[in-house]
Amino acid sequence: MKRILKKLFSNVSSLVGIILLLFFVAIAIFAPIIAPPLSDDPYQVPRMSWDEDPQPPGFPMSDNMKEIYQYMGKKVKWTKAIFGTAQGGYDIFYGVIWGTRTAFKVGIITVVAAMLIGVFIGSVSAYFGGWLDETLMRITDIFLSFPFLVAAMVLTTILGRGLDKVMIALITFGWMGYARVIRGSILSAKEETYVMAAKALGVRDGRVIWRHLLPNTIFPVLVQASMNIGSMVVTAAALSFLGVGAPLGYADWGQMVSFARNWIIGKPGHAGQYWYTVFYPGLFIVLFVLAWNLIGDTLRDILDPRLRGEL
Amino acid sequence: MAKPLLQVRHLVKYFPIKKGVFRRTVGWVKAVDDVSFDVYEGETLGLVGESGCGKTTTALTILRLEEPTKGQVIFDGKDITKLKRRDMRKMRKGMQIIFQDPYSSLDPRMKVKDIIAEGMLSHNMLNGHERYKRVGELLERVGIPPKYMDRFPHEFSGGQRQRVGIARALALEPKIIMCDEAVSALDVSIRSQIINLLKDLQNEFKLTYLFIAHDLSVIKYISDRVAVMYLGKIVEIADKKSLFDEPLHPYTQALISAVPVPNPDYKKKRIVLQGDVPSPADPPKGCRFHPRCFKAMDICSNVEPKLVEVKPGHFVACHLYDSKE
Amino acid sequence: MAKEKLLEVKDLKTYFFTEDGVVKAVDGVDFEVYKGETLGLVGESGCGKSVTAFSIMRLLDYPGKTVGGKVIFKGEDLLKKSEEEMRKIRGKEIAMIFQEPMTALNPVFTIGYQISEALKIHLHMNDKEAMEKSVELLKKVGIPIPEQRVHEYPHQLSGGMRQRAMIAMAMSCNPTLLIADEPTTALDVTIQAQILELMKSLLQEFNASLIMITHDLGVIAEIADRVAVMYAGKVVEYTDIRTIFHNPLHPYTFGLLTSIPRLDVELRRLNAIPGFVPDPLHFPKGCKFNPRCRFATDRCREEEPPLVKVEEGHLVRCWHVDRVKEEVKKGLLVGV
Amino acid sequence: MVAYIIRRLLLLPVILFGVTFLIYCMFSLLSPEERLATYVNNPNILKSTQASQRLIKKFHLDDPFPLGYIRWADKIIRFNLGWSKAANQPVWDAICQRFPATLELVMYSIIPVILVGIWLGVISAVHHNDIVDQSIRVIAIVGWSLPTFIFGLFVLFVFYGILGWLPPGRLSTWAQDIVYTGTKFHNYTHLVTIDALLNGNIPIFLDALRHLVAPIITLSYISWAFLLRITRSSMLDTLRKDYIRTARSKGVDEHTVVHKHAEKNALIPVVTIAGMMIVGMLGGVVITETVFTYPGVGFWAATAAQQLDYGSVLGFALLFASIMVIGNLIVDVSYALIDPRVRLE
Repeated sequence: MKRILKKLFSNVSSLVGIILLLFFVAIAIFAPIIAPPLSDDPYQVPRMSWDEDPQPPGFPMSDNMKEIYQYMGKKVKWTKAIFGTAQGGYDIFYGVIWGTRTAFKVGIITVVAAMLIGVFIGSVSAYFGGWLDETLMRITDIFLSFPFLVAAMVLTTILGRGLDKVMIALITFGWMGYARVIRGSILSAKEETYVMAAKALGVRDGRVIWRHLLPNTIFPVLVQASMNIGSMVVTAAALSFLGVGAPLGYADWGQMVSFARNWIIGKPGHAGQYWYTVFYPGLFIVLFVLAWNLIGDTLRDILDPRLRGEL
Repeated sequence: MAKPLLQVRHLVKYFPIKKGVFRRTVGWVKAVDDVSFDVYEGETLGLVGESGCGKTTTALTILRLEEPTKGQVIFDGKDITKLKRRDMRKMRKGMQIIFQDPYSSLDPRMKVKDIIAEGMLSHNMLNGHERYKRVGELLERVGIPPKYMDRFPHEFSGGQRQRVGIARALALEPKIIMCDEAVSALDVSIRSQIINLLKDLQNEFKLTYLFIAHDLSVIKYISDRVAVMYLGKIVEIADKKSLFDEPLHPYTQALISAVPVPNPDYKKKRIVLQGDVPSPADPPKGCRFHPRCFKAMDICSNVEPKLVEVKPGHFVACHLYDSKE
Repeated sequence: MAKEKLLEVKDLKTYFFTEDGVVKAVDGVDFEVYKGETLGLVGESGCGKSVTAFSIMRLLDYPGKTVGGKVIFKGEDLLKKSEEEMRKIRGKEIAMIFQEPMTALNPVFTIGYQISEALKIHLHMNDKEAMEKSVELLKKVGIPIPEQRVHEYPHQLSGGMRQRAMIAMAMSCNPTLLIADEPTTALDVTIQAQILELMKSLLQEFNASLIMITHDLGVIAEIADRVAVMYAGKVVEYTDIRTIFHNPLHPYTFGLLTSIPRLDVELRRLNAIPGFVPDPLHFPKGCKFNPRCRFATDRCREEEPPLVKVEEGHLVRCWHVDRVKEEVKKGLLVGV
Repeated sequence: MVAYIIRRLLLLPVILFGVTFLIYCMFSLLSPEERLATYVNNPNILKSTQASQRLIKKFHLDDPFPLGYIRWADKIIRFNLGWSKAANQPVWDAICQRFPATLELVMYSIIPVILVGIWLGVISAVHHNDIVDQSIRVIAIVGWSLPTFIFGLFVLFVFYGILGWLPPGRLSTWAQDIVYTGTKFHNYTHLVTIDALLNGNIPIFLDALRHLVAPIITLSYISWAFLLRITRSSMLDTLRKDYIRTARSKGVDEHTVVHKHAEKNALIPVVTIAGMMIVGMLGGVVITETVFTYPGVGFWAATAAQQLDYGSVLGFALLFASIMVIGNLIVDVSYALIDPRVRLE
């Protein structure tokens, strides 16, 4: 364990990943201070004006918007769109800050749930073997027959918009990788002599699983999970981008990007005038995913028994 | 002679070969095919043979780490092949095993003290504190400073790991220990340390060993009696002196003559066998050794020889000795 | 016997530059190989015997590097040759046989292809000639139905057959020097006997020299003319085969010989060498064997002994040769 | 090995049954009214409760689950996938019309995936740990962290917005006139680039190509970045094998060692992954086509999803799942064919 941490901190790329991740954690924690909410639901991105066109960074809140907030009894604590506004006057800065919380929520909940389901199915499959294994693995194959994004898109379309629906869809089609990994490693760990040695000592089956098999097989799963957080967040964002994810106006990076879709090319003669609409939310997504991938990639290098032989 | 502690009777272990569209069983790997022998209390029975002859499977089947296909294993007067799983678990206290590979046989994520204490824990021997005290004693006895008990296996050398494996087996105070190639993976200079240790422990704790190895020199050094296996069968079994001085089975003769002796002036006639060991999935008819045998007769390819006592205590399965019966 | 020196290794040093530090796998190795003779290189795992072989062939993997010494083959230093010149020597002048015939053969090429490869490179044969020659070689190493076997893949052959194919491959261009790295360790004893007999007869036929690397003193006794015993990256004793077995003068050789169980003599108790094989990252100071040596004195713990000539053709790296001689005379070494 | 292939073929119907079953499970999450919408081409009918109840009875949409599945599956087998609101035509017709465009996109995207992914992977492994390897690795991991929709928008922004080189869509207007309405152009395969060549119409070929480049870059880069990583580690693994040393000990030159002895072994597992990658690119099709308004099935499905056009979305899911199942089968079988250890079993 110590060795792993030491290596994580001594490797440049994973160090970059860790720093980035800490940066995002800080943003998520201090979101209410960095960007104080203007309405009761903090995840509702405030609008700076009723303009359909995006407005450049530094755009001030329009007067009638201020009046509306004041009328609603809210204190308007800030009046400038630091990163500009997206289509429909939504404040990009607020969206990306609170979107960080959404990203952590989506990433962690979906990965943990998918991992639990996958580990359960995979380990049951590997322990008991026989027809149960065969059945569970065929079911896994069936779920794997859908491209992940397509399956998630179909299920969210049917369940309806909303972040919870998105997460359900991601979990439903996101557990198979874990099941396969844990099944594979348990099957090979079962053949290790130390497992036979434990049986020869008369150790009970439950203890063999708990003390010998799981501690020796869980690491690849954890590595996979760390890399998976990024891709879950990307897929959730992609769903929002396609217009079937988070509800309109919800603080979500994917949605902020989707607002940019129609504006990215700019007006004739002013190519790239709306660059900020995609740049800021895009940057947040990329850095967030990169952070997890850098950490996961290094972890895999450290834990991969084939590469460990390099010492 | 002492009474038999372990009696193996017509032990058979076949592994199915599954093939084809529906993974039907199309044949059997006859890993152990009708093996019988006794191990007497306090002795070391050496079981020798080349890779794939079924010697390891024999040990695993005796311990029921592999379920026997047929046959009986009578340990301490009880037929353990008939025991339920739970009773078998208790029975394991009396019979332990030391494995070949000192690396894969210790759980890399457990401390050495927990590895050794695990068996005691499973059989409710001693309470927590005393258990670790006993671990310390055991480590001391096998030659590892007890202060190392909080270390993980990877912090030890191969020889030390094998000592840990021995301590783990000893912790249960077993009557018999199967040593499955227990010294084969070790360096030459370490091997003798472990062999000496095993001998000392045997004297001290009145242990019985079933010592499995492919190295005849080691077998000769450590065993009281020796059984030679070939393709799932015992072809010869005798006391050590008789077996090495007057081997009867042609296979035993060839095997002994093939061992390189560390003495450039030691001249002997070498019998070089032709061909390879056939697959246990498709053993030759008749005597399983006949395609490679330099004394093969017509009868050998048809009739399987029985293991018969040619001299007192010297059993051999070969048609050459049929008449002497 | 007028002996012609074929290979001379002088003060060879090969280090591995790892994250954890410099591993001095081979740290000053000297020996010679004469034409037509077999030199045994004996030692335990990690003593540097395989690395020595790879250094001679210049086949070291990253992060290994030969940092010093000379490898003089037929009067020329191999370490000074260009990679291109070296390639022309590998397989043609010096060939190698490896321990694991399963992993040493490429699983996706046929046996015939792998044998004919060297023939095509060094003897410039075309495909057909090379294939015919491969069949002939397989026949020579005792593989039945070679015409069929050339078209098979390594996994279709048994362990013994694979090692025979490996030998055929090594002998294909009539090399003058053969290096065999534990060629029989992975094999069963009856198959080992077959392979040893085969190697002996082939060496005679081709009049090739052999460096036999092994940890098995029995194999050495059987095949070698002279022996270099290695311990912790150095040669500790170097002499002819009879002297090493009957009159060893290094405590390690002596200890090793008395610690192995053997078929020819009845031993009451093995004379085990205490301690463990040292980790190449943390070699002890002074004589590398001192922590395990019962002759060790303060001098051994401080100062490393040189490899010195004790008698004609007998080199030993020890401060206490005289004391060891006494012990050997006392007849502790039985069965001679 | 024949047994293995037969076994895989026998499993095919089982998997396909599972796939349809799963889709029907999702379908049955909808209320009977919503399900009805997938069969009706006149939205006004749905406004009348009476009429819709009658139609629900008529179409047996309130059947219990197993019976409902059988009826639904029966329709599916006859290619009756319902009505696509988004395309205003039957789902099957909509698929048939749009699929060639998608096929064309995916087909061309395979080229960079295989070439760049494997080529860079091998280079990276040969230069293990030096600057070349490190930079390739960084490119791969950054590339791989870049979501398709962001990368796609970036490509669009640069190559169309700023440079004006690579326009979105499938063809320019003038080309569309010739291809879809003209009489001088024969649609043999419905793959525009190939048809253009068959017609000998180079301007249209170039126009189609110009529209394809940006989507191809977008669709393929994640796959090659990933494949590069797999190839690299497989190559590294292989280069450490004993038989590589054997080859060198025979005097084989370094080029042959790397590109023959090592590559042939290292690429066996890579082929499987590459196959799965290509099949897996189907997922990226939806995003890519949406970004570039490229008129394939993915763009249609995304539009349908926004309009809650369940029939189209489910039909699309069924199509992609079937392609994936068959694609995976081909990949597995070809793996068995290239590895002599498996082939000669």
